Amino acid sequence: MRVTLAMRPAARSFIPIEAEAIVPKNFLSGTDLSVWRGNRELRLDEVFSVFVEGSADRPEDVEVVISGDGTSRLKRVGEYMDGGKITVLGDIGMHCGNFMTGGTIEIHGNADGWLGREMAGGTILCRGDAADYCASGYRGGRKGMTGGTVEVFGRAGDFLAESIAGGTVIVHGDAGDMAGAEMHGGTLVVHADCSRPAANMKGGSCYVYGTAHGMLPTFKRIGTVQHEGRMLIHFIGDIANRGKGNLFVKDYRYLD
Amino acid sequence: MTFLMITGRTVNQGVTVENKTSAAYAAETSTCFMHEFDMLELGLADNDAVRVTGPCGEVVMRAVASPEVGMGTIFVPYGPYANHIIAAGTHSTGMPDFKSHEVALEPTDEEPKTVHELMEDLGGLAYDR
Amino acid sequence: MSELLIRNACVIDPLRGVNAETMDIAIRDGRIVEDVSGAAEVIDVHGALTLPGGIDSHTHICGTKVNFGRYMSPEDMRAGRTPRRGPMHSTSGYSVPTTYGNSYRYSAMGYTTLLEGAMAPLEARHTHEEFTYTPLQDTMANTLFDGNWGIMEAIRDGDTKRVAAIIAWTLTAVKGFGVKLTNPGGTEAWQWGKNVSCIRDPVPYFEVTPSEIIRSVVEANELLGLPHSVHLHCNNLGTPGNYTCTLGSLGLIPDLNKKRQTLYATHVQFHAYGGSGWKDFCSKSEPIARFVNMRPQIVIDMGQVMFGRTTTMTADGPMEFNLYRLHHDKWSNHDVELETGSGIIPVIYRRKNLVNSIMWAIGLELALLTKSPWQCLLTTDNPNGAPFVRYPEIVALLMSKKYRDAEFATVHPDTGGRVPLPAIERELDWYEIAVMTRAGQAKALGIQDLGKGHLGPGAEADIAVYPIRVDEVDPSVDYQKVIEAFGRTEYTIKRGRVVSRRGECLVDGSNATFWVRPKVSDAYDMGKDPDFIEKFDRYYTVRMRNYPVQKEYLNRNRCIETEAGI
Amino acid sequence: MIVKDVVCPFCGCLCDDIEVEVEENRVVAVANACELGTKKLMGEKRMKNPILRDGGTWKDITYDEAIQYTADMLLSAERPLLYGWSGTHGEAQCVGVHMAELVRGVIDNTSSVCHGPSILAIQEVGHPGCTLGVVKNRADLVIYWGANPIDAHPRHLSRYTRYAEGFFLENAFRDRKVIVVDVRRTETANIADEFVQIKPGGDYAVLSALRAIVRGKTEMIPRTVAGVTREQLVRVVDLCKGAKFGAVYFGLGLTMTGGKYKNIRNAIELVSELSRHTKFTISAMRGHYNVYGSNEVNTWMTGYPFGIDFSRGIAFYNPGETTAVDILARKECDAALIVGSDPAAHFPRRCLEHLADIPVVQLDPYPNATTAFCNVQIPVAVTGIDAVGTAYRMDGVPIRTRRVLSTGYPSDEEVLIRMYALMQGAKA
Repeated sequence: MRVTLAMRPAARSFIPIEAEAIVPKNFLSGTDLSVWRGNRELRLDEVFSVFVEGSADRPEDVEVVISGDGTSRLKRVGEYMDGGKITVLGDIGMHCGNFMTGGTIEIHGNADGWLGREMAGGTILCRGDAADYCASGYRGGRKGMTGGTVEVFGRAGDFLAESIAGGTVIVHGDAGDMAGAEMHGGTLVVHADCSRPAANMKGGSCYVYGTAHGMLPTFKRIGTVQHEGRMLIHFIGDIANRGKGNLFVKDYRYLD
Repeated sequence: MTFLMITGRTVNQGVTVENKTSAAYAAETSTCFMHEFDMLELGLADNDAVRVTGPCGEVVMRAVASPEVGMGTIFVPYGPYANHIIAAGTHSTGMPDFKSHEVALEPTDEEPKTVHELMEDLGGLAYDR
Repeated sequence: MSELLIRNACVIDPLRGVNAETMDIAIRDGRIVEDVSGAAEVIDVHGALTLPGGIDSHTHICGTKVNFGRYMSPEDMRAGRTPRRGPMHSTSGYSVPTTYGNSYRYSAMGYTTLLEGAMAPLEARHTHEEFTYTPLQDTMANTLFDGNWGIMEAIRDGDTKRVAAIIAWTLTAVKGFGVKLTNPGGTEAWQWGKNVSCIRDPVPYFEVTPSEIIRSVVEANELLGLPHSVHLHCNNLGTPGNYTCTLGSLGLIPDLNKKRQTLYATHVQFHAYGGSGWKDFCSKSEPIARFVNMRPQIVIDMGQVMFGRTTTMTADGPMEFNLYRLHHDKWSNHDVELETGSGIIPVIYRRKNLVNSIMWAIGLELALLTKSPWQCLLTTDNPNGAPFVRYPEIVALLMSKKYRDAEFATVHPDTGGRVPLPAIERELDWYEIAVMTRAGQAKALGIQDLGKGHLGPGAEADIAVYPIRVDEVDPSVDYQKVIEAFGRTEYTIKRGRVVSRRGECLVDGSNATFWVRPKVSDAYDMGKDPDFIEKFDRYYTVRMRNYPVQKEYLNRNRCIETEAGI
Repeated sequence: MIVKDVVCPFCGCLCDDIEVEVEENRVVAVANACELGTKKLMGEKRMKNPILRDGGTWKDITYDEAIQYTADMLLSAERPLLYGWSGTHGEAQCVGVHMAELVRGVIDNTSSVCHGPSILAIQEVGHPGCTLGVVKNRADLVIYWGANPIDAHPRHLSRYTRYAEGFFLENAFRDRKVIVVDVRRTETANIADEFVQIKPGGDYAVLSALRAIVRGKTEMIPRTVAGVTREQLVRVVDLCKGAKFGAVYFGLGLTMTGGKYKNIRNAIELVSELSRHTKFTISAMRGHYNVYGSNEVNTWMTGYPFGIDFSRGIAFYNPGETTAVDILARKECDAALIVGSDPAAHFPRRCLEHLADIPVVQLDPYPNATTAFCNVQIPVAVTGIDAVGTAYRMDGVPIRTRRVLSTGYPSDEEVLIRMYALMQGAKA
């Protein structure tokens, strides 16, 4: 089954639309769903032109395609998604794929903050950039992402994979400040530069194939390792936090 | 020349903060405190006008030498002048970079605007000018 | 004039010795009366179990540390969120809900009176502000005196009357109800990062011992004729082998009051531990219960632990730091100048954890081994042992051996060798549960004469009607029905109004705050004592004139005046 | 007439020993207060009556009209923002929360641009703190980090630290050491026993290094960290470990710089680490006299200290998303009620551009920068001058302010209660 949601032009164009109902599973029982613009409840078809092709009886067989102007203000798309596929032909708003446990979300444009927050399984592919707190935890600092994969082909913002405890996050471009802060498990890979990686880490592995700017002084240099054809410098830390995580960087600079 | 702009509290800002339409408040919050060597370099004397250009635009302030400020840094009391050029991004924390903006400085003959003028530039309407 | 008649209520009213008698209850203008006119509104409850409104004699629901527990725990707030609905405001939180959350959930369980267990005098105004937003229960606050400089100096000088005078002035100033000692002396030592190990350890600088503080404050409490006894959180909470310290503390207490106990020892579960360390940690509920059984002057509450997550919060700052070093989660501490302190950490009690399993057993054992239900009241030290919404499960555990056995089968397998619980056959009955959840509390707090905790004529019409018939349900078998019934009343009636019906709160409510003003002679009025005033203004950071809580903070002001013997 | 023990409604010190002289219902002299408090207590130039923007001019309106305008504005909005709250009393803040809940709006207070990051840090690791009197009576070491009390909290030093007498200190001035950590050599740095000058943006690294040194890992620390020598870091740690009672006070130097709340988290974790060796506490230098009260009120009523979004009925909290600067900069609200603050003076310009586009009502005694963006401004009494109410000091101690003048102005609470009643009526 393929559900196409094409956004209609909206009058109050900047109020975000919370659309946690947009999860493949929900379309198994039709398209009579609600979304919210601010404090107003709207029918799905007030916001989108809805087209359904084919049918399905399990989420795995549902693909939701979102398109149109203004998709960047759609929040919470794919929240608690457990199977199927969501494709966004453009940008997506905050909290896409929160608490996701299965299935695939593919975003052709950029993703706003908190992409895949507290994700436990499944796959998110972001072809553009991801904003702050990609694959992070929630306020209060417990476990962030615990499983699944997030792959960002552009850049990522600050606090990437904050508090990550499991799963894999891969960013092909640069990442911002505090990538992998409070990390205690899982794997974070940044293909280009980032700043202050793995601050306060307890465990897990963080790879920076570019330069770690503002490298923290509390990581203990162990030596060098070969990793997928690259020579990386291996650190253990964060010593300030009694951490036993692994940080691998190609190059680093202290703020001395 | 580029500088790191830090904004913060001063006694004079606090003393005038409940009277924001006063000349004293405008004077205090349009002061760009800097190191005397930096001023020399830019050819600025105390109270000379200086154009400060930040990520979101430019504003004219008055330069004043201060022993508290290190070279390469300027300090501006909290207020509408600094905020005229500060970016609204918060790194998704709610808090803008009030203490870490790269700005460019150049001497100018223009006068600093009044608070009313700044507000009207952004679409406001002054009440008791 | 408003009148209400509750018909066919199956009443258990222990303070009047009523045990499951079917009767009508007449209410006029918020009080229970002999009869009402024919114009009265009538509610027929068809034989449902009807009890005086529940009273929690030790809970943490309002004030600085409770609110800090909320403040630091956005993750806790993600549970229990409800929107505004009718007269109900929105709520958030599980272990430290918002004030409305506390009030609505307690009300749904039939609770109408709550005692905040620990209020720092300097921050009392905060507690009273939150009381205002706890609309469906009457409230009162135990006031902390454990690290009070003036009191420790008076004790050092051997002047018990001055101790009483300081308590009298402070209670009056901060609109407090009872006297609380939390880890006496330990909270002052903690302001140097130290603690006292037990009751014989002198407090740094002040050179008085916890035992001197306890004895002297108990005497002062009785000198003032306060309705409640001293409310003690013993030293050494939570450490293996602490039961000897607890027995030592309880052993200090003479029998000084004919009407009620002389000491209320709170959350004794946390103080009934054997062993020399965590490895040989075990239950010592038996010696504690045996001791309590021989001492009518002592009342305890359970401090039951239930499995799951919660937030611990207490004035016992050093204990929370030790807990933090075990758990390595977040830790807050808040020392209060010249008075006391507090600490907060989140915890998760797990069935798979041997120590947690033993703790769970100890609370139940205390309730089952204490012969008189009037001497062991039902609490979790909310939210320390568990959030109060777990009370119905605790009631069921006490009423059903079968339920206990079923639960016991799921705890850490080594628990059996460390606790007496599996061998205890006792099952409490409805009457005993009524004692442990309202009548006993009213008596222990000394508020039965104010019309609390019973349903006799003149009593406040605080009533809980539970959707269960005691003649049809066997609690030892049908424990699930007990849990459901105690979890949600059919009617909760507060001061003669139905405030909650099947879990929905129907009115915005307005509570009353009970506080105590002991009348002392001029010679013992600390407000006129030059030495007291001088020290106050030198070492506090708030002016003495700005310290007292104004009457504006008391929603319905219920002042209890006592004739002090000083 | 002299009114004693007046509570100063300026900063988070909430000094309550002020003496105010009143003549003919005007404040003519103020004793004991700092310059900031004196100026506020003697404040002039109040707005006389509510005003309404009418195209390019202002016209006077009645309180009734202004209140009705506000109620209508909030009821018709899809995502109203109710912002400010730190410059008013707790009782008004409570009404504000009820209003936000009723209209399903977002309520945020000035801590989002002040110590909001500190709250985010506390939510991750907790907060070992104490009341100010504990520090005054005990602390033999005080550290000001990214804080400049001489300018921002002028009496903090004399009431609680450097110049305060202390019960357990024989000669407090001599026995108490003060360390100042800052990127600027401020006036406060000049009265310190030890000044640690950090390169801008280096606080986090320095805090991490100190934690490692406290744990005995000195050898792994580079020779300099953000401009601070290893020797000085070791000296600071020795001072900390050698203290009987250490107190850290931090300011916006940590909250407004890169990493934001992670800086404070690191500072708190340093204090937790030091607590294994000696007594240590840490506290934020809160700005507005009642910003902490606003956090307290929001917390007991909604569960969260600031940045609460009721759009969906239940409280949702996510600073960075539900905070005022973000909402305005992203144009995500369609009306604003401002109480007890002046966002136009303190927010980046982009936020102001949106304020210019939406209806705005402000409750404030004075014309201020935000006035220019208002559709309606309602002048109110000033808490602590002509209105009473509760305020929470920076350490959480609640104090009831006093009234020194009687004016005809309604308090914030009175105005808000009337708005709330109208809105309740409309919703019912």
